[in-house]
Amino acid sequence: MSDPVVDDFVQLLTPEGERVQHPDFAFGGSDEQVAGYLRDMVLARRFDNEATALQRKGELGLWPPALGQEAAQVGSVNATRLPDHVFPSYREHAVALHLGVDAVEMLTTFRGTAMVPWKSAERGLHIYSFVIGTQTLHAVGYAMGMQRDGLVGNPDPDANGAAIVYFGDGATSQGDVNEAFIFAASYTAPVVFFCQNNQYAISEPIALQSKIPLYRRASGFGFPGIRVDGNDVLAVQAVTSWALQRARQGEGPTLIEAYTYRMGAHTTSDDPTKYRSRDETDRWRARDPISRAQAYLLASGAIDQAWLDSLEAESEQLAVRVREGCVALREPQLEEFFEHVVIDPPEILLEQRDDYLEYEAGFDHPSVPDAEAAHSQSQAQGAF
Amino acid sequence: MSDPVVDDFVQLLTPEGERVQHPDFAFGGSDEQVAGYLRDMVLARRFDNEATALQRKGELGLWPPALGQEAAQVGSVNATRLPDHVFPSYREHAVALHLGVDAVEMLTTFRGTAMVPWKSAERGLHIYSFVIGTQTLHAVGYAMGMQRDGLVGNPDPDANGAAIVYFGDGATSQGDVNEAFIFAASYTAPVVFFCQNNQYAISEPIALQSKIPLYRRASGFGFPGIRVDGNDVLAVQAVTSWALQRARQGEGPTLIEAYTYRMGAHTTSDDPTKYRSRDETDRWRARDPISRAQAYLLASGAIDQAWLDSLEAESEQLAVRVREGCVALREPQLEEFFEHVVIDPPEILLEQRDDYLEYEAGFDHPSVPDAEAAHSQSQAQGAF
Amino acid sequence: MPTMTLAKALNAGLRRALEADPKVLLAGEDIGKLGGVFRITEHLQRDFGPDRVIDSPLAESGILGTAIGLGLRGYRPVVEIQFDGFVYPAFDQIISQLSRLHFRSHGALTVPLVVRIPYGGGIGAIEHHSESPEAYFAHTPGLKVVTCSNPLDAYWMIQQAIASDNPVIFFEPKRRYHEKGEVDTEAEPMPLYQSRVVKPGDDLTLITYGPMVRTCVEAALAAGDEGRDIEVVDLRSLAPLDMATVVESVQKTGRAVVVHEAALTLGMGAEIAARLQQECFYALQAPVLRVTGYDIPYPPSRVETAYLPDLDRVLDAVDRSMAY
Amino acid sequence: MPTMTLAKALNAGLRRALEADPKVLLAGEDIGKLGGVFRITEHLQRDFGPDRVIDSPLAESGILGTAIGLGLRGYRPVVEIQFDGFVYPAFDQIISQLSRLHFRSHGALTVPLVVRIPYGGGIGAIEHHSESPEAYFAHTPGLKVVTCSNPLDAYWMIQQAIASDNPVIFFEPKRRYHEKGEVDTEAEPMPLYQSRVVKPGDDLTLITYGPMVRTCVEAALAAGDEGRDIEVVDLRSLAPLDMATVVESVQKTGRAVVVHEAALTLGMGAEIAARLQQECFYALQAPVLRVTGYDIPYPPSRVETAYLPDLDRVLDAVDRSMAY
Ligand SMILES: Cc1ncc(C[n+]2csc(CCOP(=O)(O)OP(=O)(O)O)c2C)c(N)n1
Ligand SMILES: Cc1ncc(C[n+]2csc(CCOP(=O)(O)OP(=O)(O)O)c2C)c(N)n1
Ligand SMILES: [Mg+2]
Ligand SMILES: [Mg+2]
Repeated sequence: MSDPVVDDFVQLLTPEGERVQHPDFAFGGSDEQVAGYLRDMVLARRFDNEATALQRKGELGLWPPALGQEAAQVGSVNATRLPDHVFPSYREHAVALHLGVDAVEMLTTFRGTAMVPWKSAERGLHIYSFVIGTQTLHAVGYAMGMQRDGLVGNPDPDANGAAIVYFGDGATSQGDVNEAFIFAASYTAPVVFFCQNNQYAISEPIALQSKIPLYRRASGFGFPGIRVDGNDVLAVQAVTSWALQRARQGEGPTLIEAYTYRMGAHTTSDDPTKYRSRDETDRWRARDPISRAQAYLLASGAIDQAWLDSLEAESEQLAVRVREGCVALREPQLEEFFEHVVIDPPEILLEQRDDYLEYEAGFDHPSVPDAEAAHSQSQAQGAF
Repeated sequence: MSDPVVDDFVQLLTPEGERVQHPDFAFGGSDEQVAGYLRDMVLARRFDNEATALQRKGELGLWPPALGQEAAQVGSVNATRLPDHVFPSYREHAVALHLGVDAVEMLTTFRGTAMVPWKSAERGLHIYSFVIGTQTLHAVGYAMGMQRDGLVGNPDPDANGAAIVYFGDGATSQGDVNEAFIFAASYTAPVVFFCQNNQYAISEPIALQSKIPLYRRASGFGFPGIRVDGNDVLAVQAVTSWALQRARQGEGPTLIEAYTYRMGAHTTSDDPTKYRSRDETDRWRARDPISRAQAYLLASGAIDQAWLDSLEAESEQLAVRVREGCVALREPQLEEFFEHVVIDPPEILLEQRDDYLEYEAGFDHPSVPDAEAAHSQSQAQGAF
Repeated sequence: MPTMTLAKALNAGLRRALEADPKVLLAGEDIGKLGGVFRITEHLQRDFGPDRVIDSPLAESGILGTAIGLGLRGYRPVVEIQFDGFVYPAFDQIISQLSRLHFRSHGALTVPLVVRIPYGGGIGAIEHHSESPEAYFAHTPGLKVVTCSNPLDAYWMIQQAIASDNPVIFFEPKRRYHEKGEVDTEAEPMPLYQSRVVKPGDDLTLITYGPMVRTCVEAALAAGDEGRDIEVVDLRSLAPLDMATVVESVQKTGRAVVVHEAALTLGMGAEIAARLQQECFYALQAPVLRVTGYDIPYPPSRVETAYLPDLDRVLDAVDRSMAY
Repeated sequence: MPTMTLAKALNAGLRRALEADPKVLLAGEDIGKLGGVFRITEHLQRDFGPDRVIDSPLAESGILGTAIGLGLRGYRPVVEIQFDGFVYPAFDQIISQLSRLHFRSHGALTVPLVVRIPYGGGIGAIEHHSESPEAYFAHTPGLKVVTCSNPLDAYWMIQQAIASDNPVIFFEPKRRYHEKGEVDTEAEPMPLYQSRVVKPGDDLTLITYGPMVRTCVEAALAAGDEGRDIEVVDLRSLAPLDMATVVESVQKTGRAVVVHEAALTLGMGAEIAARLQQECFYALQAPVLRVTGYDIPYPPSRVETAYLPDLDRVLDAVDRSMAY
């Protein structure tokens, strides 16, 4: 990798799959654990590819692929455990899968059959956020709540917890993200800011948002920032573990910049050829997060071809389930969406629902998209 | 001064009035210029005291005193010249006076006879901003305009210009201010961020906003930050000149933290005894920005008692003019305020004005505040 | 029954809420040591500690966003926006997050958060300190918006808002902070989202809320001297609107005037007029009139008494309606 | 006369504005190299350079705030908000600064800035991408708010908005971006703040704007088949409202239905109904009805056709009004 700006990141596994030493960080887990990460990554990628394909077939309105960012997501989420709480952005499919969100349920938002229906509390996972950066403040507030609940700085480390929040390189320009840094620093909140620098915010290269490495932003707010090779699942796990540990012990926030690359389009409505070269994409393909973990595990003997074959079979099962599950997703009815606008729906809202139902009942046919709507939908759909 | 956090600031004139060397900065001006600064500071303080007194007498609704911050303001504004453009916050009375705003006109906003009526364009001065931090973005945008106008990086330094924007320590927590840093860095905009750290945002000490020195915020955004003794007019002038010069030459933004102290209340509705000690205030009184400049000039022989006497006479004249001018300020009529809502008032708005005029004409008496309104006004007035 | 100012009633209500539920937290600029610029939170940090009465960094979006996070963690945050004009930096967190996290999660998430906003003019303040932004919030699905007009309501409504699992925008009529009234701290309060007929009458209905309630009651009394029997409805809740109470009144009187400080266009009066002309089409003997702030930014304080609806302007509208 | 899509008409209008005045600048996320997510600014950076067609960091408040600064320096910035749902982070800069710098300075400062916002639903998008926030802006003194419904207006109105010295919020009906129409690029355009009767009729007035104009025209044509003569008014300007045109129509027809995608409560329909019931009190033979989005956040796309007003819902309201 000739990119000079990445010389200062933490790497524990080279693109070729060789483990290397770092003066400050080491991966403490076993090869078995690494095999678990590989499995997480492979399944996430397969899921992601299926979803992209489903969008192409018109079954989803939109899909934001996580392709290429699997190590950043899998490495970091594998450093969490309850009572940690995770605040994703909208591309953390590998994170959500790892935390037990059902793969088919994850599609509902993008198929347009639901908002974001996960029962997050059960899994320590907040719902996706689509307004860039907003969730960073939620994470800080949540962490302040954990402080008040006595989950920080206990002698028994297992009693401690922290929040971790995901966001992109582009998000770092939002006021909210910077305010999140301020509140976190001010209250020494137990939170880890996990920024996946995938080099682009839609078409905009990182240089437009920051001329210096992003991890250095933290120093101006008075807490540590660190850059990690985001395609190295071991390094990501090690660095995130360290940052979460600091947070749980009461040492406050950390900013992690996971240096990675969005190998796919921003979303399925995007055309990346307009703003980046094939050369660049090829260069990053050589740093694929999955192949290096696989190379390492094969070399170490922790896995073999049979293991990979069975993982492939598992992936295929997942893919089938996702394909079948997607088209079988229940079609919602508008009246359901009057329910959770407020906790105690007022008369005025119930009247609107009843008016709607009465009006609908006046038709013999069920409400279907009309031709005109379907038409514009296919042309303008879902840019994001 | 035993305060450990101020060891790293630029100082060229000690509280006792002795000039000291700094490895990177020197004041290049003459003693005559320093005498000019002293005059600016003395007049500004006198004006400020008069305004505070006028508020006490009920002639102003509110006044935010600049007491103690004269060196920060006078030193910095004296580093500007046209075509530089200045964006104040709401406490930069010394800046505004220096740039030619009429002292009596400055009171209109606080007497409630006008919004912010300065004809700023003539003097390179924007109007006051009361929503914290908003003006920092305006300054960056203005600076981007100067870039486009060819006012940056010309071989002839006199042809170059920059924007300078004032804000407080509390303001640094606002999203807008941090976004201003990002845009300025991204576009290498010719702008100087001049933060007067007067230790408080109303009752909140600086430690709540930042645990590390504020000037270091800039490093995280990729441009220089520097802390200067904000009560040392020479150091402020030197550091601001340097930062403006950088900006004009096309080297981009600088953050200056002028370390100072709000010797008065936040505003006339504030009661600082609730949140800070007399001790603290006394300690800062010993660092008064005016006495040290005066001590230096007297010692150097640049001024003498006669000079000071004549300045005192000039101050007294200003005070009289301000007192008399304030009460003589024209009372506005509501109908005037329908005029500049939009550039081309629509029928609908003119009708409202006419309705109002017709309604008013129905009374024989001129519209006067009624007893009830006057009552609540005196009780709740003008906290800010 | 104790007599207290509206400000003290809020303070007492907040205190009782803090006592009643350890999950209740307050946050905002200067609310701790200083007790807030209006002293609404006076002594609360002293008595409940800085972990429950939190001085926040100077950033409204941050205050709202972190309060949402605290709410997601099971707390019941009550945040103070220092002045009406400073709520806009927090607008995105309120509109795109607070108002719809419950909806977005299909009911799985609740954010029991109260946003306290001192609002309105009449106190001789400088710009941005006299705004009436309630319509922005009342237009937003998912938010409840309420406002008190007297110490009794202040005391109870703030506690009810805090007890509600729904986000509530709580507008406080700052020019009435120092007005006194009796506060029954024991009796059962009326429901939070219900309007109140504060003065009955048969000839015309004045519909108002917050700071203008007193103005309208005074206007109604003055009109009474001229033999006109005016009914005054204090809306109390702006979202949802308690239209049943309003419609019942207008069905009876046949005439309605809506009064508020906010600008005319798309102010609360627009919605009320729109609904009344529909629900009382045959009962209305005159158009619904609106007495409001003009469609200009809040002007300098020396002309605010001319800008704000007052007794005379309300009576003028009453005359116009009666003469229709 | 060229035929083009609404999207292309905007692109052509922007191009002509850039050509006509070197002070015109465009700024926004992804508007440069990519040409915007809807390609409205396609090729403009290529042809006018990155100093005039500026890719902005991902921060809406920053985009608005710096554009205000550029405006103060004499430029005429046109900023793009990528989607309706992302305008809220810029709300403070729009409400407390942009809308009132002219007022705050007693007319000394002008900010000739246009905020382009693709708005509305019907494109199968995920949340925050189908909002209709126009009422927030129309409620705000100092702002002009306009919206186009067809390629001809798109072409001219964007140029007129840019030429105006006043800040203008320019709403673009994103679901109509790909619909085609004739664009006379030479004829004198009609005034920017004037409404247009797009279909005359005597029995009832449909009042609408933006994406719903086509829906209402289709409804009017369908009603025509049943012998009803419906007039359709395209408001074009939401602030100021051209009430003269609307009132004239309703004086004639005696019946009015307002149609928009935005939520009912305090949507544009509220203000129009409030004014009509006042100005056409005796002419109205039925209450002004409103056909709008429901008072819920925009729902998932699979139910958006049920959520959005469509031809049938408009006809249903026409029936109800006629039967009143
Ligand atoms: C406030 C806001 N502005 C704009 C958008 C539109 N948008 C969606 S994703 C995106 C780019 C985000 O870039 P980054 O933060 O780097 O995350 P990535 O998509 O690369 O994961 C933009 C501009 C948005 N969702 N929210
Ligand atoms: C957005 C916003 N929030 C709150 C306020 C109320 N307020 C006025 S001044 C002030 C403190 C400002 O502190 P700082 O930035 O340090 O400036 P200083 O007053 O010390 O000069 C606050 C909170 C405001 N004007 N604007
Ligand atoms: Mg990115
Ligand atoms: Mg300060």
